[in-house]
Amino acid sequence: MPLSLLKYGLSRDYPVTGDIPATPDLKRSYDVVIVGGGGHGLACAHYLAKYHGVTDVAVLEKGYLAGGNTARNTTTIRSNYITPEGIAFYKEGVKLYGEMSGELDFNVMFSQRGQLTLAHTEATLRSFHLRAEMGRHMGTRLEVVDQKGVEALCPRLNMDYGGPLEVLGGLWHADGGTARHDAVAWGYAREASRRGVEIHQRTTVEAIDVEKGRVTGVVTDRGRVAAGAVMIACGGANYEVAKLAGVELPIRCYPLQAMVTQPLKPWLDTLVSSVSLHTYLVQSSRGELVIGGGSDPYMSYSTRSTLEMKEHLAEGAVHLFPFLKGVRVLRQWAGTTDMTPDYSPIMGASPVDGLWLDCGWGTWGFKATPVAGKRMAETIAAGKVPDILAPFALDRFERFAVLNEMGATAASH
Amino acid sequence: MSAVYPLSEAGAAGDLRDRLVAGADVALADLTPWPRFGLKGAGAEAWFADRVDLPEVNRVTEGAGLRVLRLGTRDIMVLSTDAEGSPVQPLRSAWEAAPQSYSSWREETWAWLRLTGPKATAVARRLTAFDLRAAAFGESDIAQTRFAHQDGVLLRTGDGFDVLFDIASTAKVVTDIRAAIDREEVFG
Amino acid sequence: MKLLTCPMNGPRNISEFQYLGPVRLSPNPEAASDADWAGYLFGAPNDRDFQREFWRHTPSNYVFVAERHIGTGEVRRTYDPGEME
Amino acid sequence: MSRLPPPYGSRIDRSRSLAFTFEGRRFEGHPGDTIASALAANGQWMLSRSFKYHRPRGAMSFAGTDANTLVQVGPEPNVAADLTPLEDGMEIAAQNVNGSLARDRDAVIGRFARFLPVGFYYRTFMGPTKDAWLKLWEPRIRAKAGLGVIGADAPDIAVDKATWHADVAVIGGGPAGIAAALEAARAGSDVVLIDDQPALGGHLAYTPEAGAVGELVAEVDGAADIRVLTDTICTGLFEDNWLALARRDRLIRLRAAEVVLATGCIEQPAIFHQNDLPGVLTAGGVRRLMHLYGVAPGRRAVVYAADPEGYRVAEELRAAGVEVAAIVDPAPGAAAPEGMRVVAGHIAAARGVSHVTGVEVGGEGIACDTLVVAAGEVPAWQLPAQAGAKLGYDDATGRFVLDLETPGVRLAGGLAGEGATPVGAPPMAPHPKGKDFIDFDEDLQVKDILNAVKEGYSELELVKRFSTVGMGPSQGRHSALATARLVAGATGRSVGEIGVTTARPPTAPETLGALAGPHHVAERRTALHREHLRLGAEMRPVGAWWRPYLYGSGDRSALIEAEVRAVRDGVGVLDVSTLGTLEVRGPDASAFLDRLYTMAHATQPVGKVRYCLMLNEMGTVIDDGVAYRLAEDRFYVTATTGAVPRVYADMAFWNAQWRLDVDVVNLTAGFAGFNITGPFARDVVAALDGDIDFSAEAFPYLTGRSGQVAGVPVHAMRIGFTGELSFELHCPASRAGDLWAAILAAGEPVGLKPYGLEASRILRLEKGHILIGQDTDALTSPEELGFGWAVSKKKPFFVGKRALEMRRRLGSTRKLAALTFAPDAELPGESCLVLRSGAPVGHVTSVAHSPTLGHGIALAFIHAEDAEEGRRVAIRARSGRMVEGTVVGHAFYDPQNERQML
Repeated sequence: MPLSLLKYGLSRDYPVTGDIPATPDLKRSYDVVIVGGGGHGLACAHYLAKYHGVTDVAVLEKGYLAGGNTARNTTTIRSNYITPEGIAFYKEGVKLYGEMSGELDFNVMFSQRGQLTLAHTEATLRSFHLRAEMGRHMGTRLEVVDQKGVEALCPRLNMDYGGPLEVLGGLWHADGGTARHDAVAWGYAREASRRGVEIHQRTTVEAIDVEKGRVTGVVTDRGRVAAGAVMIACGGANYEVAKLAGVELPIRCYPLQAMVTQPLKPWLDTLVSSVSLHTYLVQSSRGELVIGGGSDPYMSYSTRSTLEMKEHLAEGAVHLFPFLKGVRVLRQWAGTTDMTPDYSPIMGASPVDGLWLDCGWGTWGFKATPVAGKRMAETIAAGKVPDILAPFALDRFERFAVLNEMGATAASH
Repeated sequence: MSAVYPLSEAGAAGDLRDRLVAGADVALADLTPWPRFGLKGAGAEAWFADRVDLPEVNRVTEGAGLRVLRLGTRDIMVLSTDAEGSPVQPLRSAWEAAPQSYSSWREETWAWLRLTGPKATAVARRLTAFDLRAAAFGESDIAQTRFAHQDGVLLRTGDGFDVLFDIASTAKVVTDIRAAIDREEVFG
Repeated sequence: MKLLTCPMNGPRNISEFQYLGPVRLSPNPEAASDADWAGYLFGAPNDRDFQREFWRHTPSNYVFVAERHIGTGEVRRTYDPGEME
Repeated sequence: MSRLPPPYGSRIDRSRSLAFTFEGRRFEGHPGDTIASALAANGQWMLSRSFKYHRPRGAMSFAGTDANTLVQVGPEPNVAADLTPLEDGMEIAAQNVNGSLARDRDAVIGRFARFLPVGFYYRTFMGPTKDAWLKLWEPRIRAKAGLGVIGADAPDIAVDKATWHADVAVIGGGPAGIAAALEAARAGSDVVLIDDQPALGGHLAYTPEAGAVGELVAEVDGAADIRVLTDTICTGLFEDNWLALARRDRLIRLRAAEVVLATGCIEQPAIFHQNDLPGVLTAGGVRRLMHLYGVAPGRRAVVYAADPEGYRVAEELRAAGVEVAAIVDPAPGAAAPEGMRVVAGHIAAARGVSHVTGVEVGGEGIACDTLVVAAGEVPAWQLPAQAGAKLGYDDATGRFVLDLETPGVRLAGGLAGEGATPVGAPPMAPHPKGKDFIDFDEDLQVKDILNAVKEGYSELELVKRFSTVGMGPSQGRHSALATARLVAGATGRSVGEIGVTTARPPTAPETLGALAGPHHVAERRTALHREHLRLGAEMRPVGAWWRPYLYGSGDRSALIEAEVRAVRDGVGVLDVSTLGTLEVRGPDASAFLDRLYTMAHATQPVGKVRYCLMLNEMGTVIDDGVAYRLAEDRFYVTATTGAVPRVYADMAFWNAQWRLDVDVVNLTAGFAGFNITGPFARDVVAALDGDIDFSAEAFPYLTGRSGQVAGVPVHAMRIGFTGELSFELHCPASRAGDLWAAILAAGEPVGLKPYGLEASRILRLEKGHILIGQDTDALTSPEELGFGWAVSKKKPFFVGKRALEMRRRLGSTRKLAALTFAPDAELPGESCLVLRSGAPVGHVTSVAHSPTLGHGIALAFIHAEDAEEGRRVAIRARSGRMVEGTVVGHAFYDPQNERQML
């Protein structure tokens, strides 16, 4: 037992740390208002306060802290993207995850046990090679493994030799992993609030005030606040919130579902995903198998689970690991993803001065939490977009400078 | 010179012929070689209207060795009610140059299986999510739906069903139906 | 499983259908500015409201229009594209 | 054995015995027993060790809703012992045990509980070194995680899945459910009645009034339109009344026009020190044990009667011969039943180490071996909540109340509030010694919930996430009410305001196997599948299709090279039946193709074959093929194998908007096709009987002819992928055997050789033909492919035209180029990067060693400025070494295209 726990056993009363401060009264004005108290918004607040000295910040959260996609995602962290722009960005994200527990003095349980993505077709294998080559060029740990390599990394996998879903090879991403999603948000919230950032739960933004092309404040259900800058980081609500400022984002919302099984003694070390089966599995530190896959097939804001997605995920899981047939599902859930046309986020400036966007995170936002927070903080503090974010600008669509990450998220978030 | 269909001896799924069933509770038969003929296009309705008793969309009319299927306003098809199909061939020969009517080619693109017997419905419930209760799916109804993982057409035939579906998937469909028959025996 | 009522085939599980996305009205390609055309290509109504959408019933290959509320899921009406105003 | 005599034990068949083992010890039970009831009958109450502190645990409710009843049965993990029927020969083991169940070495963890406060893992395990978590702590924590063990040797389980429909589905076979089912059946509805127990009756079945069950069941049996599903749990209620019914390894999906929920209530535990000890039972648990399984819970019981139900249970215990040492009633001044003692107050603690030995009430100790808890119930809110019910709280009854307004779903019985009685709310102050458990799955005590709130996790969802309350296998059934009360008290809000966390399916565990259903993977066969096998083909899956990869066995590269040479030097035949084929017909057919493809088809003469290039609206190339104009109003159009389902769907989609008079059929499965290619191709086709003139004059390149060949109706086209003289014959699939046999016979004199997919890929690459999807990606424009020639400049509209114009103005920095390599050079692999000044500018899309040319050839995206003949580009091979390719401005093989024009 680590010594750091001694204080709990030795003190008479539980020594309260006060991770999450109670929601204070709203002030009339802040330098920065962040709309959305999820991982991204809280991370941005932390970096603003700690590294840029910007502490007059309010994070406004409609529901409870980090209750949107931060709470619902399946926590994959990876950087095995295709474009140099994407890899550079997500690689920094993985690095920041490695440092996060120390940065926040809060154990986010970053578990870097690697990600193995399976190819059942030659086309998929070809795309893996492209990722591996790009990854190698950009300095990430990424390699294509053959059938023997797959067997070595995941000995209990059904290779389906000679069958229609034969595993032809895999993409081994040693940097891939998971982290405890809630802890990431709480750690950022705790650190940000210690430096003076105010976190307002149950505070809904109802309007965004824009005067002469510049944002001046937001109207909430608890009153109006003036703001020097406003950042939108609301996950599934990004489209609607941006529209309050007259900005129409090229975003469509789709539900994304996942499920967990009852706890089992650990047997699966890596995260395993299959592009063809649209299924991935990872075993959590509680022993539960977390199983996810593709988005629902039609646009919706509904977070009601469907039986058909659960059946589909079970089918994929049982194909990959036939001995799981008797394992029981414990819980399924859904979140709302904000998908962009090129499967890449929208970060940086909006047509409204002082209104910054951290949107379009679709199914891949969790892994970017620290890097998006850090770089958006840099953006807001300096009032301009750093180079690493430039490719993700909103205006890329009208410039036709879309990013070639289509398919990059297939079956693995 | 002869036509070869998947479940014929030399056909693509010929190795699975023993999975067809001729039991008392349930039978699965291959009718793919039975004659059938269909037309699509703006002229299809007019051409058939002169020759057969045309049903409404998604309904069947039956008589004189033919079943007439209306799969769409401009999509009409006739199925033989026996292996010889004598009334189908003359219809087909008569078609040739009718304006704006085009072969629907379903005798080539579709396989045709028949699942019958007292347990046919119990088996079919394992293969389709479509509501098979008599009140929802009557004698003369057509269901264009999914059956055994395939898009297809489902008809009522006596105490069972005819199903027409992608001919290239015959081997898989026969395997899946046979597995459902086996599961009916195990699980009831 | 949600039900969707095909105007030709009646109510069916929504998995029998292919979602073809919101009905988007193309501006005149010859007259539209690049920005307008990009807006047509990449933009989409995403409001929590009824939307007109194209759906295809795959077993019958029939495409139709549905008015579906993307917040509540309610389908108000389905009809043949020929009836679209 | 402590069995009670009949009529106790209505469910067991005493005439037969079943032998089984638990933890290696041999036991006997009866058919009708659950695993837990059989063990209890043998005095074995402890079933498991708890998740965190490894405390002894057993069944409390015998209702399948508990935590801590999960056991390992042979290879099957996490089996609910109090729900699963006992079977002969079962080998049962406890889970989460280090050592043995009785002497669990990890039980020592419980002593350190005070050092392990709620959420402790967020505050530690980060040192001493930088990667200590990953290297040191995580592996140790992982080793302690999980419950049951899953082995790869788990036997295959037969699973079943079906879909049912009904007018009315009634969930819950108790009195309320049976009444609802009978009423619906009388009104003429087709009813399915579902219950999770082996027999109908609900709570009636385990009361002294159980006799009434028989009459109810007889009435149900007599109703023609009621289908009864017992042993079946409704695990989810989804949109439009789509129900998941789990029946062991079966999943029944049921669509019902109307759903009646009558699943009753869930008993709640009371909160006191050591409230988790085996021997602590709920009132319902005791009743089930006695009435259903004929098991006496012990010899001497204390009954905690916060709910008046406790008094009735006390009477039942006495009637069964169990001494009732005391009734503990939180309400002061309650009248004692005759011959019983009532103690006013709350239970402070249970005594005992691995089983209850007594209780502490108001400073008094009362010895007992059974502690029965009647502490109130909550309606089973999970299914109603999934249906959209709102949850409130009634202070008088201490219950959650449900308000459901969703059309097509209604509540009956306990869910509708029937039978609720006032309950004395138990105290919620933490016991000084803790072990006053709120959540038995997660070993959470009162103080854990309160401390979570103190840390700022004051919203219920945050309490849940920080403490993990409700996240274990019992999913909050026993913890939700107590948690809500604690959080309400600590935050000054009402219990109703706090409520419960979102109820998510499944309401009870369902197996992955049943959800997945019988194994299915799509597979398609061409008409000649068995013929290829006969010819010795190695078949490989390509998408859903099985295709010949090569013919023969032995040295594979030699076989493939021989197939390539046969085409170049003689003649070969490839089965192209999987090629997408469509017939597009109607008065507007050519106008339709003009809108869909980039080239002009309105002006295409009948009998001509024209290349087709399809773009999406972004101007990206998504498919190609050819269109053969059969008649003014008929085209035979090909599409790539993988894309044809989408092309066919897109055609329907676009025409829903364009409203042209056109009809499309997808002939892919219905038409076979054979490409006869090589210098002697004409010798083969000319030798076939038929009415088509295959001479060079009568049948020029890029034309089509339809007629009879070998008695088979065919469309013949002079097109090819190999660069050689080629004829492609397409025929109805049912006649493919005849045509194929005729072709093989006609080709025999000139050595015709069937070839497979791999040779075909090399042949096409030698000719520089692209494969959409391999040599293109999600943004490839026709210009980048050098396909400007295939894009009409005259047409006012085609899909993607406007975007293409925009992209043209913006320019592109890459081009797909043909590259050659020195004969002995190392070849880059597919997807290797093309570097320019060290930066990636493109990648290799296709590469092969050309048997015909004797050197390596590739297609690659390179920088547009390098796309001139003779330029050299740098590529990093898989080995990491840099290799050089030389740009050629033409097809590698036969640059003048003379051979295909023969």
